[in-house]
Amino acid sequence: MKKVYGSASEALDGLLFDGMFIAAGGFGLCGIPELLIDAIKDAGTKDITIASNNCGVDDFGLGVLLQTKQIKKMLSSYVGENAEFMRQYLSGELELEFNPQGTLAERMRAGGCGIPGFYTKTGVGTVIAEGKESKMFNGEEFILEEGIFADLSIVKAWKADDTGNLIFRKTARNFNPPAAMCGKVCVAEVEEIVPRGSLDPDCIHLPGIYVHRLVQGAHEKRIEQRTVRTREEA
Amino acid sequence: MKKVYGSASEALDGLLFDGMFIAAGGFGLCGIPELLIDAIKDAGTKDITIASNNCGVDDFGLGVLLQTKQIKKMLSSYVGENAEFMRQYLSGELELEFNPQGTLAERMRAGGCGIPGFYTKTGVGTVIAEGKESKMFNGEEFILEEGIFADLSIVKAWKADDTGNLIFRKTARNFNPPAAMCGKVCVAEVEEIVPRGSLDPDCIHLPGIYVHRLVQGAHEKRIEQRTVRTREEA
Amino acid sequence: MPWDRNQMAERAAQELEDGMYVNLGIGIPTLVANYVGDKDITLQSENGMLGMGPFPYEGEEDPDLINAGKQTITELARTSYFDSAQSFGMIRGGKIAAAILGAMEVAENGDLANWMIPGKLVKGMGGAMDLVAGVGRVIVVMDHTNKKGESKILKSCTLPLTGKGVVDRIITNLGVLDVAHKGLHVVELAPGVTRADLEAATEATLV
Amino acid sequence: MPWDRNQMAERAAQELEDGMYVNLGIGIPTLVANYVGDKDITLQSENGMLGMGPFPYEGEEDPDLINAGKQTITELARTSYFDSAQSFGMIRGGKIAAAILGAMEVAENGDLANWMIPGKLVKGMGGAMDLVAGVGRVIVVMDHTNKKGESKILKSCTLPLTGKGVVDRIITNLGVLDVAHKGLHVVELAPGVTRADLEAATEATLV
Repeated sequence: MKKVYGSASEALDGLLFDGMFIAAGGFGLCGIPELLIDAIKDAGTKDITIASNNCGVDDFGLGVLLQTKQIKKMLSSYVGENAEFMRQYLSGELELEFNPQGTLAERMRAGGCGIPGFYTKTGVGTVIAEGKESKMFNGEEFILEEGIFADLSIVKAWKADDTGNLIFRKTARNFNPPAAMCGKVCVAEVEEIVPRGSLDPDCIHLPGIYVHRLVQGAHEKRIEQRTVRTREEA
Repeated sequence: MKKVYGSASEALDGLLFDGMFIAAGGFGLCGIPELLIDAIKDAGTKDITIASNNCGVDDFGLGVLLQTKQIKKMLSSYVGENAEFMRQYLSGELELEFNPQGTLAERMRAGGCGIPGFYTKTGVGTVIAEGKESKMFNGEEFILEEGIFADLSIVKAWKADDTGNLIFRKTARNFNPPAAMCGKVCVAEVEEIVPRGSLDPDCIHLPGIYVHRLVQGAHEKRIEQRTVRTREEA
Repeated sequence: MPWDRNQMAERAAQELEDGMYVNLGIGIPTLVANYVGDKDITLQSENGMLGMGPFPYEGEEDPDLINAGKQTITELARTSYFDSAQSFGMIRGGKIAAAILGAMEVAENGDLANWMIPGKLVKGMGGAMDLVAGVGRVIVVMDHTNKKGESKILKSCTLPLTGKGVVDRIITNLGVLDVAHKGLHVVELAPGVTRADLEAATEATLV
Repeated sequence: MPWDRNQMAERAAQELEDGMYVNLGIGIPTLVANYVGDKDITLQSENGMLGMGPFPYEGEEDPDLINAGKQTITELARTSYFDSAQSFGMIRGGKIAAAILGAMEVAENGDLANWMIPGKLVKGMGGAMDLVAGVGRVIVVMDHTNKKGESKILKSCTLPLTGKGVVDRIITNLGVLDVAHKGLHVVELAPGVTRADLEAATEATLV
């Protein structure tokens, strides 16, 4: 069963449709599936709902799908880096459902684990709780959050083997595993595909069972906020 | 903040009390916290409730706490390897709450993640669903299972660094990470403690934040069912 | 002539397609692994492993490497390990394409009983309830009748259930049946077994 | 003389004890890391890291290594990485001993508002709601009054809440206050600040 595809566009072939629901990995511009995002731009798929912690910046990451007005709705925790996002949102062109960051991550993991709902303290007594069921456990109030079940997951890993086992690098792991788990189909882009047996089986971050298609490519990996200390400070 | 203790008994000092609730890692006899179990035997703590997938065998693992009648109740998915277990259970000396294996693992993880309840399909329409709330999601019925919050977690890992970061080996990982997460305090026994910086930070299976005390020791690691093939079959 | 254990396993192996991730139960289902041929099948062991290999050579047993039946096994080049919460997450989440399991009873509505006999020693359901609730397709492989010659395929189960309406296909020594609308659909008969033989051995409604 | 930003951070650092795992918010809370001295504190970055190190030297920035503020950082010998579900699992599960956060408003009942101003651009709560709901102890560090000189410590919050009844301690330029029964308990005054000064600058009830 061959999982490796020649390009991001080939890896998405047959999976895209207007009005679809996509879960995307990444935090800020770190660990985002940049090649797959560009391929979705090229495909011109419309009215997409995307669950992703952020929405990129104006000209990189999911921001490029805002420029082309392919996104109908976002489920995110923070969208502060993106002027076009704010313009579309304030003009009513774009829907936005704020999710607390941990709730968003857990909703993705829950969907991938066959859990349609779970209770959390996060957001109790805030606007996030409005319209949601609540329940007392041990004298404390919790709200019901639902699992996310997406049509497609797009994620970015560091390395894969040809069976789809993935490893991530440092904080580029972030939302990628939970996002990968909650889609009917998951396409992963990686920096390097290695032969099976090359990765330590005790250190696979995401087993290949979650990964249906793979593409290898060169990544820009743009830095959003370059902060440094000078040698003198050391 | 020193986490490393000289012996299993020292590592448990002050943490044990009659009637307490312990979550234990391990599957069968694989990856069980054998040194800590023996130390609990020596401490003589009584009326313990234990969440553990299995209950060891008659003379090894949690089975030794059955011999000494220190266990009041088990939360388990399978207890078939243990004659003394059956004797105590059938005579009414021991309480038993069967949990489907995945439900038990998820209940431990949920407790560790601050999730007091989640919905699952597992057990719908069976005795497991009796007395539990159910709820429809998308036309399908799910039952509510509650997070496990234990007084103490006892787990076994392969290696630790002195900050408590743990790595496990092969299928000895099993219930250890979720069990470690759901206790107010977690004590881990390991085969080797290495200096911080020796473990790959991308391959830590359980971050040290979950691990309060550590002890290193020699492990018997008994094999429950030695199955082999002969060279001729190759 | 009805199928023997190995022939049932061989027939069950036909259910598996290239690229599938599969969980095999104890007993006849374990034998299915011998008949997958060159199909690219990855076996899950629900205690925390994908890519289960064969038993080790004598002297190479590793106490840290066992399957869900607690037997020593080996790893493959594709193998990955994970914890029990993740393992059952992928089961519950429908990532495992199929489970091939034994059974004590199956009912015509797909109910499955394979974990306890009241009044006998109860060992526990282990991962069976999670598997039947979660995997994409549940295939039961078992003898058509019990040792007394009574049908194990019933109008409704008499034993406590493992799962309600969960079975998709039943493979027995007599043939292959699918859980269908209002009864079981006969997909295939073992060589020499007639429809009448099957009906005689089956309590459930055949459609 | 009231405390300046660095003195507030220094005072906040006194809240931290040896062995604690701590999450520091953006702004003054980030400065707290400069004052932990030789205490063994492990900093969490909620995007998936324990053991956050300082900014990298120029030329050593790694795009795969950022903090929750999207700034390039470094790792330490104790560092571990994990995914966002695990990261917020440890936050929600109470494994993080303390979060030190900024605020727009705090009420005397412990309500906290620090994520949105209606009518202004809304950027999102990020991980703030999870942190205040989950961590063991929530410590707010902020100026006592806003730019117009109005109290940010109120009888009840006017802005949409980040969390209800979540704040344990407030450290401002004027002093230290604890959320107590029926009001705020004055723990400490900054040098030269009198109780009368504090009362004049505070809308909330002081007990």
